[in-house]
Amino acid sequence: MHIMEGFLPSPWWQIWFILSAPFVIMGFYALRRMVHENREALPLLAVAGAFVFVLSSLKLPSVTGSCSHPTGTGLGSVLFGPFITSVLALIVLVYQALFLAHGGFSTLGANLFSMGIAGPVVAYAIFVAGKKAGINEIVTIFFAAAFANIITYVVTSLQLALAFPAEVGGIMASFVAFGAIFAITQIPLAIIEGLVIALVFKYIVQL
Amino acid sequence: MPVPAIEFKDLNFAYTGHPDSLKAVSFSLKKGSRTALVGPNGAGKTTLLLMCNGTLRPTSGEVLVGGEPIKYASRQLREVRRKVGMVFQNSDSQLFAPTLYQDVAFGPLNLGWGEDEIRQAVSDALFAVGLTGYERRPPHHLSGGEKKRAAIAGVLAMKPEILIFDEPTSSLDPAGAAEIMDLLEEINQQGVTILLSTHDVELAYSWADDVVLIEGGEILTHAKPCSVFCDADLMRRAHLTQPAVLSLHHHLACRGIMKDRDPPAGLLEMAQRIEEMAATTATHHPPAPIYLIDCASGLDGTLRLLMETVSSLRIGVMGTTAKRQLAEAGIVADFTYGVIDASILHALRQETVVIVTSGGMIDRVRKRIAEFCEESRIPLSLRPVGQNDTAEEC
Amino acid sequence: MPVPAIEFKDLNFAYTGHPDSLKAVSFSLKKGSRTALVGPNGAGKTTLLLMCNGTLRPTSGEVLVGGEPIKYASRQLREVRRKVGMVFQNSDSQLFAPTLYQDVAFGPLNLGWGEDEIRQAVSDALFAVGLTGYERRPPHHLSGGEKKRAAIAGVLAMKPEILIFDEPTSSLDPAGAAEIMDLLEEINQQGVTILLSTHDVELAYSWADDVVLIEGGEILTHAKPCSVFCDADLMRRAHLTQPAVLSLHHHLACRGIMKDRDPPAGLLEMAQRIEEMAATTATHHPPAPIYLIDCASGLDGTLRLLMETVSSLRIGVMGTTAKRQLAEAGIVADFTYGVIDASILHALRQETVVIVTSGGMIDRVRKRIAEFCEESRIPLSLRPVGQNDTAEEC
Amino acid sequence: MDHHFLDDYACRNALRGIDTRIKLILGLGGILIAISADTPYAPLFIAIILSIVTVFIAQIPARLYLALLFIPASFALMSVVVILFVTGGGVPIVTIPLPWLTLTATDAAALHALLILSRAIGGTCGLLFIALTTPVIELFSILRSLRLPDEFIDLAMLLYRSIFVIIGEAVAIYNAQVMRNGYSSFRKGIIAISMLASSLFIRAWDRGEELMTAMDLRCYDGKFEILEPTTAPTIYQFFPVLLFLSIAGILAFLPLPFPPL
Repeated sequence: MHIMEGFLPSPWWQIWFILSAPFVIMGFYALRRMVHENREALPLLAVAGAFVFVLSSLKLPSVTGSCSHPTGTGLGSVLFGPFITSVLALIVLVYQALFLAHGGFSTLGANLFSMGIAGPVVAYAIFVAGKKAGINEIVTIFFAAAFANIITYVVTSLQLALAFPAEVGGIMASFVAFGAIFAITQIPLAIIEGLVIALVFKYIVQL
Repeated sequence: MPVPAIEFKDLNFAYTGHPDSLKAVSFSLKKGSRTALVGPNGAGKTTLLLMCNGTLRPTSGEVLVGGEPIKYASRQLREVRRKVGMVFQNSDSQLFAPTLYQDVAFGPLNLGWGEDEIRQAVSDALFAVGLTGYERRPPHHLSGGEKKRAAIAGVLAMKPEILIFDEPTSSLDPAGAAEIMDLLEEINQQGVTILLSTHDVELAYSWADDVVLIEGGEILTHAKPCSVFCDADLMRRAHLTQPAVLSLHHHLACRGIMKDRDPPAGLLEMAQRIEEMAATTATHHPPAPIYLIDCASGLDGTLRLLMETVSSLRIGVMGTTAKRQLAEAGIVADFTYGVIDASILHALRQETVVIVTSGGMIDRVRKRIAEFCEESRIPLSLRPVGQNDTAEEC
Repeated sequence: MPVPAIEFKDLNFAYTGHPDSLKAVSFSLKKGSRTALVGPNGAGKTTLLLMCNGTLRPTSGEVLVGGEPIKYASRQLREVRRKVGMVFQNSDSQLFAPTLYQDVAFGPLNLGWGEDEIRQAVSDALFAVGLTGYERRPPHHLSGGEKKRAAIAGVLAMKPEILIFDEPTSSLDPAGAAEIMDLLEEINQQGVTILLSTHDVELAYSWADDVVLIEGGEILTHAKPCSVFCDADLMRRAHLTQPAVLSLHHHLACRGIMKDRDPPAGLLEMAQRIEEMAATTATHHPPAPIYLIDCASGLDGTLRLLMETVSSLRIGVMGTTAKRQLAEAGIVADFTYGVIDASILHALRQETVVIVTSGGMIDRVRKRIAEFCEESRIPLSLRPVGQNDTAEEC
Repeated sequence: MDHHFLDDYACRNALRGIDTRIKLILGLGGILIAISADTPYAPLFIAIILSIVTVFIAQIPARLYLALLFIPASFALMSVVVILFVTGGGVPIVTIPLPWLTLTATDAAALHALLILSRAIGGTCGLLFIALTTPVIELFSILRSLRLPDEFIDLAMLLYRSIFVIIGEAVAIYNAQVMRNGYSSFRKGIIAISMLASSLFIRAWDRGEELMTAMDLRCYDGKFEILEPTTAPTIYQFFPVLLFLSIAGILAFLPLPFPPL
């Protein structure tokens, strides 16, 4: 779920840029190290990023206007770690804005934080935890994908709530309101995405 | 007049924001025919093919499948897509399931068939393309030719009435291409109408009943292959080259050496014409016999026997069943495509040939050879082996 | 003996966990030669090509480039890769930069050339493939033929001495393929050794100096195209089909109609042989003249003038420079490949032809036509237009 | 599935020849002013002017442009509804009693929602202006002049090209699936899209290896060429942009009465 261009007022759009910046800067360093150690990393990263982009521009069946699949970046964080993934997500989000008019420039920081940082980190954590606990891999992946999606939606709702607190009840009430209204689309979407990614994993293992 | 399999009525099409890619296209395909859509890259071949099953919707005009105009509501499209199967140029994009079985079952499953019906359809389709036993393989581990056949199986499983092929032989080597063309011939023999696009004129010339020439989104002509390809100006307009045999005929006719009658239908006919006009007459040994083995009920040693008795026997094989049996017996055929004409050419050179085939193709062999004997007045001897050992002299 | 451009010495190779894909491969390419590596899919063509610049390392044996064995340390490999350029079958996988300029400049930049040198190399390479003015285009906005030429430019910019092409014409239509082959001829004229892989025998037959036949990882033969392709048994072993002209010649020779001497080198020679043996002699009108325009210093109206004075003039064009000039003048050529032979064929049929070309190709036209006159004893008249209007009768 | 990206239009738009920096200043400046404005006048002014420039001067098809404006519509609608009902102040104008609570929208909340909506529309027009008039290929030299790390820019460039190769394959697979009646129900759609994604993953992996070989064969040594801009901004191009931004800025920061009555 992208926050549209122009929707976040000052100072919130700047704050999310600042909060995302450390991850991206760490990502730049990680990227430089990786490329200098192994030049072949660059083409692989590029293709992984392109795959994430294409995956995220696929429309899931029966859900119109759906085009955010943070698990694509979740996959990235399993493969390359969360910092480099934030760099990939940054590029992907800019291309989504320029190619598809999804998201925007002023909301880039906020969208990056929810989709390129929070989502992947949660997916990664669940994946690692599931593996340690010895839970069935397909089940783990279902939860990793579904929760990455849910956390993205929760963070987005929070971002909106912080920017637009309620008259009565403040940020908390506003958060509940945003959360409730986006739940209509985002909860089914999270379940579908969990199913799809789990199936994808099952098929890839078969190949 | 019988209802055509597909009919295009004054079709126009443009991709959004681009100039027209199809302009006033009108033609129709007879049921059971095999037609080649020939034109250079960018002529609109693929666009036109994508109209046949409603993947693209014309800007104006209509497409009729079996006499019914395509309706672009999803329920009706589903039926059209079952009737009209399409095989892409790049088989990779058509094979997306983790195993061959799942891939071929994809269509029938989406049509909501029963489990047994699906299993039967998949096994029939894999048998038809000669991939029985490959069910559990992941498609991306197949060779180029096998991938193409797997893609065809995926479409065949839906029991289509019309099959559309986009450049079926591109990126296949001659042997692989010949196998695919032979397979298409077999499918066509079973009553399926076939439309294929190609820029390979030699292929279209030797395979098609009819040729539709397209260039710049317009249909230039719809006629018999030899009349299309011998028109040098038309070919130039379509940025294509003439088949070598026709080019040679054209030159000799212009030079006044060869009588300028109908262009030859193939290499065999060209060779006969050159013989006719040659100063030195051919050595008049009688042609060697052509043996014919019907392998419907297995090979049961007849072929081995023949191979032992006849020295330097040439083996031609037609059809998937025959090919599989030969492969199982560990026998390598000499020709697998254009078998009948090749056999006649060999017989004329006193090289004994055996054709192994089955079913309806037996009759085709008989007919074609009788036809040649009549036209050329050269007596060929066709000898069925096995059941009844009476030779047919013509 | 001069040092060969590339030499393979008892090369063996196996992908890990697979059976050998190359077995005891030994052959060498002369400097400046053009060789076709012909074989079916899966014969090991691509594997062998990937040995030429050290992408794959042989399990045993060695590869010598310009007499030096390839060393597989990264510094030496860079030098080998500059010398030996490789163009893939799929151009999409070779174009990776966002724009054509960046893509072509990639090689020179990584070789550490100076800025001006890079700019010059890019503009020369784009000029050579006829893509000047396309610098700022993204590759996905190019057509199939343009992508192929862009991929070639990317390699040409590194000024290679040897060029390796994997299936250069696959998935191109006849006109696009002809343009690429013409381009390869031009590059070869400039002294670059060319090795290409193909399963298109017609192409190899008409283009190559030498043919290397490969099947099952083994080299079956390395000889002149016509001797390779007229060996029907060899062709069968390699799962390939004979070119139509050779097939016809083979048949007629077996029938005793055509004397069984060397197989014809092409359609023109075949036509001449048929004339020789024909009962009806050709109509003895003298052949039409062949005009020759050197367009090195521009077309300056000579062609227009000729087109106005000679009715139904056929135009043949050779080389990128000539093609570009014709395109700029809005003139459509009748033939763009196999131009000299096609021109002679037309002249023999009393159709006047003009060949537009420049540079070293002028001489090739002269030589080939003189050769034909001598062999056939038919006097052709080659008339250079423009600078000096003296006809050369032979 | 449509894979005609806005970048394709950007490569052919009538403002292609104008210096990229000028277009970025215009688009990004518009966005910044729109989101900083305290009244809807400046955002709406920006939306109108940039729409006119995009459709009439850059000659982007009007139907496409309108369709693009509606892409974020569902997001805008839902969020604005929330803002309408949670922020308050002033006189209640709409009251919707629900079983468990009563939703109230006040006039001040309505004005606030209107302001947010207008900012988003203004911002979106700025985004669309950049997306439709500035080809991505022209942006890389700007990234370099901003001193972003080389590896990052190289990655962005390789990623750009790879997207088109991979999306081409995705579209082909999708078409093949539709032709065999994939996506004909929800359940079948889930299976079909999973098959698409998994085989695309394998394809992407192969593509990565091809890419590695292709770069190696051209002696890759960690360097990537940047396409230098051909044009330089001229005063004649700069002046109208400055004028536009000034007017928008004045509209944004002048204490104009809102609502106007």
